[in-house]
Amino acid sequence: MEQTIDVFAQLLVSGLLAGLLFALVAVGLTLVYGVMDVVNFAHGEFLMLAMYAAFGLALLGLQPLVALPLVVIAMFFFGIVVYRLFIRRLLAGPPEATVFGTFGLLVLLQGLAQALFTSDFFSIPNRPFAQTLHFGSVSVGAAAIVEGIGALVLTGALFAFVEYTETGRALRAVSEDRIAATLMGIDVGRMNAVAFGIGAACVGAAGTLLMLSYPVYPRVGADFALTAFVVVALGGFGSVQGALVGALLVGVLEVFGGFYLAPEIKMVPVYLAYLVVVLVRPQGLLGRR
Amino acid sequence: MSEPILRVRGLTKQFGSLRALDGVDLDVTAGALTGLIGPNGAGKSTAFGCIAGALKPSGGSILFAGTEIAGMAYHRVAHLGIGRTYQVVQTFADMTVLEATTTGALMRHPRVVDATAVAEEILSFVGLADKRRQLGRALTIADKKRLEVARALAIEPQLLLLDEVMAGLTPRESQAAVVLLRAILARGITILMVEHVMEVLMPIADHVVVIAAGRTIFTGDARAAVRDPAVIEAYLGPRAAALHG
Amino acid sequence: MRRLILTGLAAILAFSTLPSASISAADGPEIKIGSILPLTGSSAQTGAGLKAAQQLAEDLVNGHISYPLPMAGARGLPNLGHAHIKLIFADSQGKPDQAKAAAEQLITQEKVVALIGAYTSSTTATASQVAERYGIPFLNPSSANPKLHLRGFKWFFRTTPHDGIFSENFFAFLADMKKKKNISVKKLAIVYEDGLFGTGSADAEEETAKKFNYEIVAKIPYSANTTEVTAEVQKIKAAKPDVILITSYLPDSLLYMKAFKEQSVDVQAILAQDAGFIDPGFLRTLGKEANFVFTREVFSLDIKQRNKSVPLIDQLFRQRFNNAPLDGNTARDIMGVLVLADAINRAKSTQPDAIRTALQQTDIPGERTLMPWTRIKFDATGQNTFGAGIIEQILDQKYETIWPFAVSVKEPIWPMPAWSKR
Amino acid sequence: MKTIARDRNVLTLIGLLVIGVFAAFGVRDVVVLDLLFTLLIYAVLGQSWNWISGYGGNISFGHAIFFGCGAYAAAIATARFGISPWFAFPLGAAVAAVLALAVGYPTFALRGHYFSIATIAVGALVETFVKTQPYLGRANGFELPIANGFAALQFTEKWPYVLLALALFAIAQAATIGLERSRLGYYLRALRANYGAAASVGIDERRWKLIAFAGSAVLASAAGVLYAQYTLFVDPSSTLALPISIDIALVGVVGGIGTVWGPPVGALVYVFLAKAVALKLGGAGKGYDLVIYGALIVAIAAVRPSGIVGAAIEALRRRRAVREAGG
Repeated sequence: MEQTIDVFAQLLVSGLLAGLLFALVAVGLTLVYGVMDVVNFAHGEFLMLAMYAAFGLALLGLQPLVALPLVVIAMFFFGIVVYRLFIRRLLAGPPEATVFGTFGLLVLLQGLAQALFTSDFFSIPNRPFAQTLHFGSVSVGAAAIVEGIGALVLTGALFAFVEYTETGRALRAVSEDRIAATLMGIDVGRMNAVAFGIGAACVGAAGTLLMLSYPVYPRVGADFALTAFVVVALGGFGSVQGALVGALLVGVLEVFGGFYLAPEIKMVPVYLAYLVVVLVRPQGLLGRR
Repeated sequence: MSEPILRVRGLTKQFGSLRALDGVDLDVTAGALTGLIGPNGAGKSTAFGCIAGALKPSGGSILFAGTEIAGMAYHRVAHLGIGRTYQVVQTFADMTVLEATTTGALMRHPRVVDATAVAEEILSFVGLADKRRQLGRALTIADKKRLEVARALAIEPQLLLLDEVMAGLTPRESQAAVVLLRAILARGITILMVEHVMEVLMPIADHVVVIAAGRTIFTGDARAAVRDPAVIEAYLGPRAAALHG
Repeated sequence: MRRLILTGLAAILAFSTLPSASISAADGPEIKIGSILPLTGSSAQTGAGLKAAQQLAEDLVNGHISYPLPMAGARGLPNLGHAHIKLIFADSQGKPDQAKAAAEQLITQEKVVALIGAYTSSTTATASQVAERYGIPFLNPSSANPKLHLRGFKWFFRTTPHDGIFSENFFAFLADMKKKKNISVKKLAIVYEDGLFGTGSADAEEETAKKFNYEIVAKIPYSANTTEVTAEVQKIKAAKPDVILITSYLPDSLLYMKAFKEQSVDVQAILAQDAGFIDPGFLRTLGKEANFVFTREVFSLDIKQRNKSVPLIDQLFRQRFNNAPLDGNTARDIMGVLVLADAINRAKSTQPDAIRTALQQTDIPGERTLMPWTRIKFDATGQNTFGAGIIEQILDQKYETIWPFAVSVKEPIWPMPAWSKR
Repeated sequence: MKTIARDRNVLTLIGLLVIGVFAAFGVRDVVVLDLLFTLLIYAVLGQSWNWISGYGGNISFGHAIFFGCGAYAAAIATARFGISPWFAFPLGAAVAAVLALAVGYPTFALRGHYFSIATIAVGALVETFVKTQPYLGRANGFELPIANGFAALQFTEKWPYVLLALALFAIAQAATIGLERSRLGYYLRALRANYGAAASVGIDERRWKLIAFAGSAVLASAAGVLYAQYTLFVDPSSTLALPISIDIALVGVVGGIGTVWGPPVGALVYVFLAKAVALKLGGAGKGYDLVIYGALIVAIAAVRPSGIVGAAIEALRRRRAVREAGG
């Protein structure tokens, strides 16, 4: 019996930590959606680029926590450039253009990564936070703790930014009513660019932290992105808190499903949860409207 | 007078913390033209959306020809016989005038040939026959509004909801529109018409309902409405006064 | 519209000016061998290495420098007037239907006398079907699916051991260890990625384990693109196996190793099927945490103890392919071309029947291969039954060959120390 | 004028079919016949995608699962039941339609991306399911038992396959021409243009899109049956996996969404590109093929979201407008 409880505790903690990792990837996606009404299907590929950047900096001797601000800033500008050159054009087209356009970007970025870096796996040498921490019967990797803290800080910071700053208020105004925001003198195009930049910056932070525990390769983004889409839909498109809650739910569902049902179908409860939420409460768990 | 074809009682609609409708009552007499007016932000379009089925009301009752339609799916309301136009025109951009009207007619006539024949007739009726090959997005504002009317008529409604069809028209176009409205009434179709400008309704409306701040403040004859103190206050008085009124 | 056309033209120009790999031209009569490889698509990187390896083998046969390998330095095929062999490559895109089309093209248009390929088991399956229909010998140097040779085909020959043989190696190793070190192993956990590779390995392991009366306490498939394996590892831990048999690609192998450590999964040994566990990233990422893992390998430079040409061929290959070392796939494909050239030479003819007969009579001693095999000799199904893998253990962050004992360079450490004591 | 344009579609189709039949009988070159078969299958798959994603405006990233339904139905019918693969057409169609309804029902009442994400998720689920079911061959897949003749839907020559693919292509094109003229076609176009206004004329988005999606799934499944009988090998990575879905979407997007002739044109471009990439860049081991496909989708999305045929139609329409204004 005691053993069962130990296993349960371990699964719960691991599931929550996995969920925090998903939250890390998902918050940027949900912000972009909230403001622009666009699901960036290339979000995972932005994550991949950030991971390559963090890996490159690690080779130059900058450990991820040091490289973090650099990658975040670089990804912010990358996001703005992508918006100005590409996403802006998509918004002018039919609604499905944003869906297949960002999907094309996904294929393009994956191909470029494969052409430039080959499909080999790279992970940073002399990985920091490699030790294991024990809390009673529960043990976790130090890297997972660092990543979890990073996820909480990032979610909190983003939430505070959106709620309490001037730009954040303008972003919210755009996300609530585009036309009204224009009438209020907000430059919607600029806000879109800022949102896209911040979305990319978030994923910059996520990618850098992820290098603590994961190798980078061209398809790495795709492995995380599908979960991120589900997380965002569960939590409510556009809701930062929702992304956190959705991510924790997905993490726990996946781990418990894997153990108590069968490992090979551990994603089934996650996707079923998505379909059920979409059917019953399309605005998501914490979504408005 | 006969039983009203549409009877709305205590209609409310909440958007988050904003209460857009706070108890709207209105009756629409069959075969007549009823005007729904009110100052900006009074909740006319919201009430309109709730009746048409585009919005789910938060409370209240909407009885159409004896059927409760509050909260019913949008397309089902159309099947019951309520057609509508939009304040900001919503054309099917890539369709020709004929195709867009045919789309409406397909509701009662599943075969495209039959629906096209009906659509041709309606386009002649609204005066768009010679433009039936043009794309919806290439029309003038006045013609786009006519197209919306044609599309709504194509579902052969009992009740036609018109949302500011007169707005933005030149005086001559307005006159033409009035002629069209009379012709529609002559076909036995009831009209509920939202207008911001009261003068437009005066000559044609049999009754008007005035709403302000989400409530019905006046029901009756159009000429009486302009003399009603509550209506005058709502339109001219300070906003604060309207809220208390 | 014009912009679109211009973009398209620019794209076409851009890739028409890129250098395309040249096919080595030879003088005199040529004997065409068709090679089907995944040159684009998801396995393109491996395909490029295999192409370079086969071209190296082609040059070995056509060249004059002799190595202790069949046909190397023969200046073409002596029995056919020193005719040069010429490989004609066709792209499978890693897709079964394209592999089939490639085989048809090579046979009907290029009039090749034999086919070699096609790396992934699914493409080998369809390409060899075509060869069977046209009656052209098909030599498969590197697909491991244990069913490929059991289809009753007349024209199919496979030099490489399949998963069944590889997994028998594990159990032979365990038996040897029982004799040598008196170890006691009863309960096994099988963990595998649910793709073609993992499923094939795991099925073979399960079958062999049953044959040798081991108890399988857990059999856990998982998707290779998972990002989290706590549930799987908890299941393994609860099953209390003596040995874990694991088949993974790199990212998932790292997840498992980290989780084994974090959850203190202490077993006697972890036996892995190459792939992720021999990727350079495995050691680079895990450092000393990777120590004591056993992995099956197809090839190792340690084979130089038996055939001194191994390091030389490795050098030649590095020169051709971005300094990449010779590995299990490339070494097997070099052997494939050499075996085929040897058979055509002995056939003294390019007639399919003659080549097939010569292939059936192939008998190359293990010392004349790059591989740890005892010999190359096909059984009635066309399978070389003398193939084997080797087993390496990571000791002091280096892969050391420890089995078969004949080519071993280090003593194995068994059991692996508990995670808490490392 | 409209009638002529309609007839033009029919005439083009008849013309292509005549050429196709001549090619099937006249051409002996297996490579050309193989290309032709691949082209026709991709054209059908692209058309299937076009029904829901082009006309319906709901982008599907999981279309391979319907293709897979047909391919697996053929494999199950022949390898497990030992019955004629002709039964695989209804079997695959039924499973594909049920899957389509399961994906579409929760998502069609919502905005487009819910559907797109669901297609990726369900695609992943189906792949996992097949990979873990011994009865479905798991990752190993099936080699179809060798047989011969019309009843067994297997031929030693290629021309019968090409003819069958041509027939399927003809059905797909004719159905699409019919779709454009039908109530469903009008409704899908209306929904895509403006779902609110569409509802106001009584169009039930969920109902009509489910019909379109089920039809689309059935079409893709039929292509899957032919593919399986042609390749005689079925496994998850060649019939169900995400890369196949991407190929299908690529064909649909490139040619022109929501047009009758977009998918065949897209298939032509795709098959040509795949061959060109393999010839020019094969062996480099780089992801250049992905770069080119990705760049193509990106360019089309940014410059001409209507695709090649869409752009051509727009250009024609403009020219006609200029001519009419001038005359």
